[in-house]
Amino acid sequence: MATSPTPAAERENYLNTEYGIRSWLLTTDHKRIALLYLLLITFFFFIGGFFALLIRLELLTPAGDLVQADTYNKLFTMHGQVMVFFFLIPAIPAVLGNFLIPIMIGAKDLAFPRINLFSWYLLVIGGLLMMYTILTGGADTGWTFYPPFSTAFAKSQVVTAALAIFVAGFSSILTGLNFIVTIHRMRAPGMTWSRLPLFVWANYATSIIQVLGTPVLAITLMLVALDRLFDFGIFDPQRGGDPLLFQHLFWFYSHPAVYIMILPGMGVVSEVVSCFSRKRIFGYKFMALALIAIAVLGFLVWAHHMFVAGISLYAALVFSLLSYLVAVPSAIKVFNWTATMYKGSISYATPMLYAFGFIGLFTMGGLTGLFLAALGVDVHVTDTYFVIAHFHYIMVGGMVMAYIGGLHFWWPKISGRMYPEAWGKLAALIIFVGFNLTFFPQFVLGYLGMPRRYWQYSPEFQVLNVLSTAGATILAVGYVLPMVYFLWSMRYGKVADENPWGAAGLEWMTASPPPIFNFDETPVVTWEAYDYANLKEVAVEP
Amino acid sequence: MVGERGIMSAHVVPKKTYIAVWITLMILTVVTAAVSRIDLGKVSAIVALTIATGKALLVVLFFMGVKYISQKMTIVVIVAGIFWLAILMVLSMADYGTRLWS
Amino acid sequence: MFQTFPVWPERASTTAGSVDALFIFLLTLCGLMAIMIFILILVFAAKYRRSRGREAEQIEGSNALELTWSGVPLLIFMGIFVWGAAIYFKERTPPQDSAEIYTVAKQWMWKFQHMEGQREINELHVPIGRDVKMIMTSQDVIHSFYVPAFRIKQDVLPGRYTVAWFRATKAGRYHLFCAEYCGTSHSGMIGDVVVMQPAQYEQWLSGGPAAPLAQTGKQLFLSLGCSTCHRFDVQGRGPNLMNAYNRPVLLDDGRTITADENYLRESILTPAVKVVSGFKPIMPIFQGIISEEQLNALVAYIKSLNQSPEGTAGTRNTPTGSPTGQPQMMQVQ
Amino acid sequence: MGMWVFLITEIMFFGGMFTAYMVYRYMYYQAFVAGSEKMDFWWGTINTVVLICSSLTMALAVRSSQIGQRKALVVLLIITMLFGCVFMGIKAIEYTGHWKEHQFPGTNFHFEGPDPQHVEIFFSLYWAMTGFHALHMLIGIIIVGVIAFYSWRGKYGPDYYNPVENVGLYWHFVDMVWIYLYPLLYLISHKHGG
Repeated sequence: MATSPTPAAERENYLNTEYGIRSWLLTTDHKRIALLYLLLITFFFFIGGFFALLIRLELLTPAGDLVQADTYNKLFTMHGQVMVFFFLIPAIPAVLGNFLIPIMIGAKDLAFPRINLFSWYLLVIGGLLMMYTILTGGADTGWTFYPPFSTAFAKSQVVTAALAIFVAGFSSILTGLNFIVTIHRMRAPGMTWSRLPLFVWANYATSIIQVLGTPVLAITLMLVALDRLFDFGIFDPQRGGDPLLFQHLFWFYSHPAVYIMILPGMGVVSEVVSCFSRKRIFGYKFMALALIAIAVLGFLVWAHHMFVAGISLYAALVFSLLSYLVAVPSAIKVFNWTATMYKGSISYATPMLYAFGFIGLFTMGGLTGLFLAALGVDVHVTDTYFVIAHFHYIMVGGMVMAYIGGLHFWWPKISGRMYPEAWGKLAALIIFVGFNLTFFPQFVLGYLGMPRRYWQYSPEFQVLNVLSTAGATILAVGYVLPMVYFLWSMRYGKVADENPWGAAGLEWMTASPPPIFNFDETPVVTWEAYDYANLKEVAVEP
Repeated sequence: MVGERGIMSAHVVPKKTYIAVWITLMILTVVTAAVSRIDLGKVSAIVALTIATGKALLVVLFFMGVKYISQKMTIVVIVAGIFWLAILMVLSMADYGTRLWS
Repeated sequence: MFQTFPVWPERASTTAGSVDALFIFLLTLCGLMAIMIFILILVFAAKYRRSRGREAEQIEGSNALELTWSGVPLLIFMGIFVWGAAIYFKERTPPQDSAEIYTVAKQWMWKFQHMEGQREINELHVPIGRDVKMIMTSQDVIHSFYVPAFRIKQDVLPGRYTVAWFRATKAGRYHLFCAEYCGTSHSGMIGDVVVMQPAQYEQWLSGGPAAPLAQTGKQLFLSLGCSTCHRFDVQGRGPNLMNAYNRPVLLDDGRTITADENYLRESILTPAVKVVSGFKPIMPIFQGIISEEQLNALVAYIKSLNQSPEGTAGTRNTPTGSPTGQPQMMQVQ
Repeated sequence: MGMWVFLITEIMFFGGMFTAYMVYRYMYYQAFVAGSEKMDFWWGTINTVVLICSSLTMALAVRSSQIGQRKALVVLLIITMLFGCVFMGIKAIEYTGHWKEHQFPGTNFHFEGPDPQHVEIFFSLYWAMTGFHALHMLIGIIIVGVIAFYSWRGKYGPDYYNPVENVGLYWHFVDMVWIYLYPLLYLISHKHGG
């Protein structure tokens, strides 16, 4: 953190109020905890990204030549587990949510500040277990842990990986719990539900999923551990256990988990689009409702991951039908973002570029979801690169774009400094190009029939794989850039004032960086969300 | 827990109520144990689960004080928990229950 | 450096055509949808870019618009659902008179048993124009039988049968992939499906010396001692298996189920789970005693009893007679 | 409200196992009956009674804290703990018995009967469900102990009894899980021994 005297440091804020390791590791300030999370998940993002690069390099040629088959299997397993449980799921809620929710609702902190710190330590412990797993050889079950392979056949660190995710899961549950209670109990006077920014709504919907879904994953992984450690045989088909039961329980959490990742991203994009169009978000009520609808309906569709797994024909029909229902609120969101721009006053600052990217890529990801929910087509494309491309469009194209865009948007608030705008735009462009080059060819590969999790593949798939690997290297550059200039900007960036974007929202009405208790006095809210009509235009270079 | 200090309403339930609930719970336990010794076929499970749910309701309403709770939100939370468990069970059985259909 | 590369998979089964049709429809629909949204965004971004003297026009929203763009997509989605479901329903329902091939998957190979007795590993020969029903199980972990050119995929599970079917339409050699991650050599668990003209296929069939699968099953039936209890002449201690396959069977817990392949399988491996009404659970457990291939032979034999009293003819399954309407117990006497 | 939200995660945590139980009971009903016959009816019933009594003392403890009876609060919490310990003791006796009878799935399992495999699944679920329940009991006993200690130090009273109340909610929840486990595991068969 910036220790040299800066203009912002003349006033006491959460960064300069105390120094030293202890003041960070024992802090209960939600803003400091958010930064602790930022450090932790950035670390895991680059670990997971490193695995991804190795995977792409291996797939440069059809033969398995760079790493051994077992190593490859461990690479995609650890890539999945690290990215899903230690980056995607905590990213927006635990970093941006943690930092912003109390400020956005005009509170001093979360409802349970000590539990908040405890959640971070849980994620650290989970992370240490994960690192232990990786360093002692890793797990090779795929991030999905399907038995009986995971319970009876895999000869790798399955139990420690499961334990790592179990612990990380409780971190996620406690964060969700904290948010729910905070949003219910800690809103400033006048901050009614219908005045909440959509970012808060999005995190609220996410928290519901975290609280209700995660425990099912936790117990399921514990049952896998029991099978493995004591040979209980709960999922062992040789003894009458049903491996599909595992899949049901696993996807009951892990499908909604996708919404844990994407909903907060939708929240970020709503804030950004509204700010850089200088317009109230179009159809606010429907946007909030759609978030909750996605959270609820998201729990009714899990078995669409299992259409070829051997579930009953009738169950497949039911789950396919329900899957289409959840597509409706997602469509509503895309339409409303687009409509928000209509007759706006649009500037192309970096966060807005990420928001454009998000809408485009999320649309692609969402529309290909329609293919996968169509039973007849799903049979052909499930477990192929089509699925890989689809969910990377949602998770990386959607969620990571939103996360990085959000970091840019709130960076002045977090650090009190501006990031370099030109570099920001360049990085956004590189990421967008790199992403599409990486993942678009995978749609084609998938329809051609290349199965996922293949260490070596048939030569006719090579050209598309080479394109994809080329894209991945570009993407890697794109991800390193922001990290470099964010660090740079903490010392050398232009000092940011209270509200550099001219944005609406309580977080822009306090100093940058905010004081320890966020506001000098508790704000009283008398205006609606996204009150751009009554906000003075601020000169932002287009 | 910090945020909740003094927020919960201090509704003091009379001792008599608690003891009455306790006696009912004991009676229901004896009933369910006794009934289980009679072979009622498929009805057995229904009877056992109905009694268990009755007991659980008594615990939730009185011992856990939901009957006296002033915040509607808590009730929404509880109902949500039960509803989500129902989703898990019902939709899982949508698979298992129809596997033998041809 | 590179050969030309394909952008569309080969189409070699009847299913492939219908899947492609829906896929192309979806491509068109979603493509238009995506392009429309992208154009709108680009147009708005250009037309309403920030400029001096013009302020954003605040618009609250429009209920009519919201309802339209939830309702119309919902209707379209329902259409896609029905279309997709229709294809799937067909994929999951093998035609009555399909030729049957038993499949055992294991780490990391595919083993096929033809009714005629031929056995293959990682290579599957099938004729053009005949419905083929794959009856599949796994010896260890979950695998998945995937032939991209046929657009079919079905997970192969340990402990039970799953079924897939196809009708090949074009001679050639096609990829067979394992599509469910199964361990070290998952990507090596591949093979070829060889689709042949019927005449060539007959020729290929006649090449092998093997006995028909049902015949092997019959020998097992005798050597394992099944025939001491499951008798065809008089009432034995076990149900009479003549014409048992695919018939409704009354269980001792009062349920009536159909004696399909999975029921036969379960009743051989763990007979006490679903006991036929009127019989005692005295049959020994065969789980761990017979191999998956032997089990397949036994099942094939029991199924062959539906057509000929001796059960020796068992070449290919022909459709069984019209199933009786009401539940009927397995023991005939 | 925080505690309630936590409890619904607990509902879902046990809910995963109850779902597994439901599915397997549906598939292997007769094996479940056979397994249930090996449960000790009397120990199960006594433990149910013990837990219900502990819930009463816990409820009365919360009441004592509300009306500021410090001594009664401490005594009732200790009695609650004792009931909890009795429950754990009985559970230990049962577990020992099952272990000796080779009713521990996997490594130490033997069952005479037509369908031993699926009886084993019953026992897997029995051990998993009661095991996680016992773990919750253990945690409960420890927390009640901590709360009892602070009560003795006079930390809680009519104006601040939230921790006591939350521990009470947790304790009742764990009791409730047992209220379901009891009929589902012990009472399937109508000809139980003991």
